Amino acid sequence: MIDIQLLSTPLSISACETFVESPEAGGAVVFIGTVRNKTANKAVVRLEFEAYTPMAIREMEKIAQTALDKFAVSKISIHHHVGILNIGELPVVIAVSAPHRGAAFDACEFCIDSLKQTVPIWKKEIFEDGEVWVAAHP
Amino acid sequence: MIDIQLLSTPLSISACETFVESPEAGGAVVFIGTVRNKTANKAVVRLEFEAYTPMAIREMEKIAQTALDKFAVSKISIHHHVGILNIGELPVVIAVSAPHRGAAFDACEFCIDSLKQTVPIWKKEIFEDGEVWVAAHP
Amino acid sequence: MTLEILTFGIARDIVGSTILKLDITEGVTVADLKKEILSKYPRFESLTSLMIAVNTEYGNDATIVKAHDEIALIPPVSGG
Amino acid sequence: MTLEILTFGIARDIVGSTILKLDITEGVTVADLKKEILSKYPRFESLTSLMIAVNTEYGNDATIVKAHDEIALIPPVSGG
Repeated sequence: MIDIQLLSTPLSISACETFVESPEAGGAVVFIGTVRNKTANKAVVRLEFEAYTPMAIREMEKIAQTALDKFAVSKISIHHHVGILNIGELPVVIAVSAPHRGAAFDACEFCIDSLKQTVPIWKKEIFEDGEVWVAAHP
Repeated sequence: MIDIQLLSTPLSISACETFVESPEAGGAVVFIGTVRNKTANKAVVRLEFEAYTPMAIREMEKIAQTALDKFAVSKISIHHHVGILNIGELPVVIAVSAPHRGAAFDACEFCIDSLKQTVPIWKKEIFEDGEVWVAAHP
Repeated sequence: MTLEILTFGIARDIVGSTILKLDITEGVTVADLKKEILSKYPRFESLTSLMIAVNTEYGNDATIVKAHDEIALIPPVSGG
Repeated sequence: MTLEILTFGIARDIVGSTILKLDITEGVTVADLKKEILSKYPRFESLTSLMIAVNTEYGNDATIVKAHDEIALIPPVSGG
């Protein structure tokens, strides 16, 4: 079972955790992305996330489905934020439950690694003296 | 920074998550153990956890300290329950934050794997027709 | 035919608009489209990558672009 | 001297008490203690493992047990 959401409201960690609860699960692994206060020692003021919404949702669904096929996991919840975020706020939360914990760790890491590679979401870092689209240039 | 607790009250996932929050962390990984409804296809009614308290706390502190030394992580919170637990309730919650997510995944998995190997806590599974100390016999 | 290509992130900054209108001949491929865009906007050459999505799926070089397809320029993604 | 050894989990069930009192001579090692306990309670042989903690640390075979040490029997752990 899969729960994918692209939200402009603050993410709820417990919403993801609650979705993956299951009597057959022995555990859940949760990844909580947070906005760091600096990149390469430069102070970050805030971040702005934008998404190509229908494709972003579709790509996140594909990732979750691939994880379900590849690992022995029960449920997956992926919530991603769009819009402005300040230091310490949450761009992404991923929760995965499984009968055995090893699969939950592997699947959760697979989901966040894949999300960063394929999901059409873009992050702009705003500094005191400028801004940059992350990862745009080599 | 380390937060170790052995509690007879219900565990709070968000207490662990809040402890590991840090402006320098790019993410946190949380492991949530839950009581499964069966073991080897036998229905579990409830679990009872007991601990050798001072040593259990000491061993959990050692594990967290080893994880801090071994992985590039920022903060670690380990909360373990003692007493009776029903299906779906939480025996253990472990949260680890890190500047980079790979270290948080590795350290969190290291902590739960080590905890299950060395921390003097014992779990009794109660079935309809009997009970068993988990892992006591080969 | 005229394609209305969606732009996001740095691609929108380079094009200067949320939609890039492009006159192309029927039956061009994603590779043709990319070539056309790169020649019109050489700044795309400086990016780490540039993908083209066709109907919300990543297109490959051989994918044929049709008149009513939803086309989008996908610069390097950075979610999470 | 008389040791008062703490018992937990299945070790408490085998001993039948939360404290196992054992008369030993000063200067015995953890290995000696384990041998003594196994001979008194052969059911411990059936366990996956049996460790002895000395002052809340796992003792090894050579660890010397002194009169006021806090000693505990640690059957296979199963936390988490």
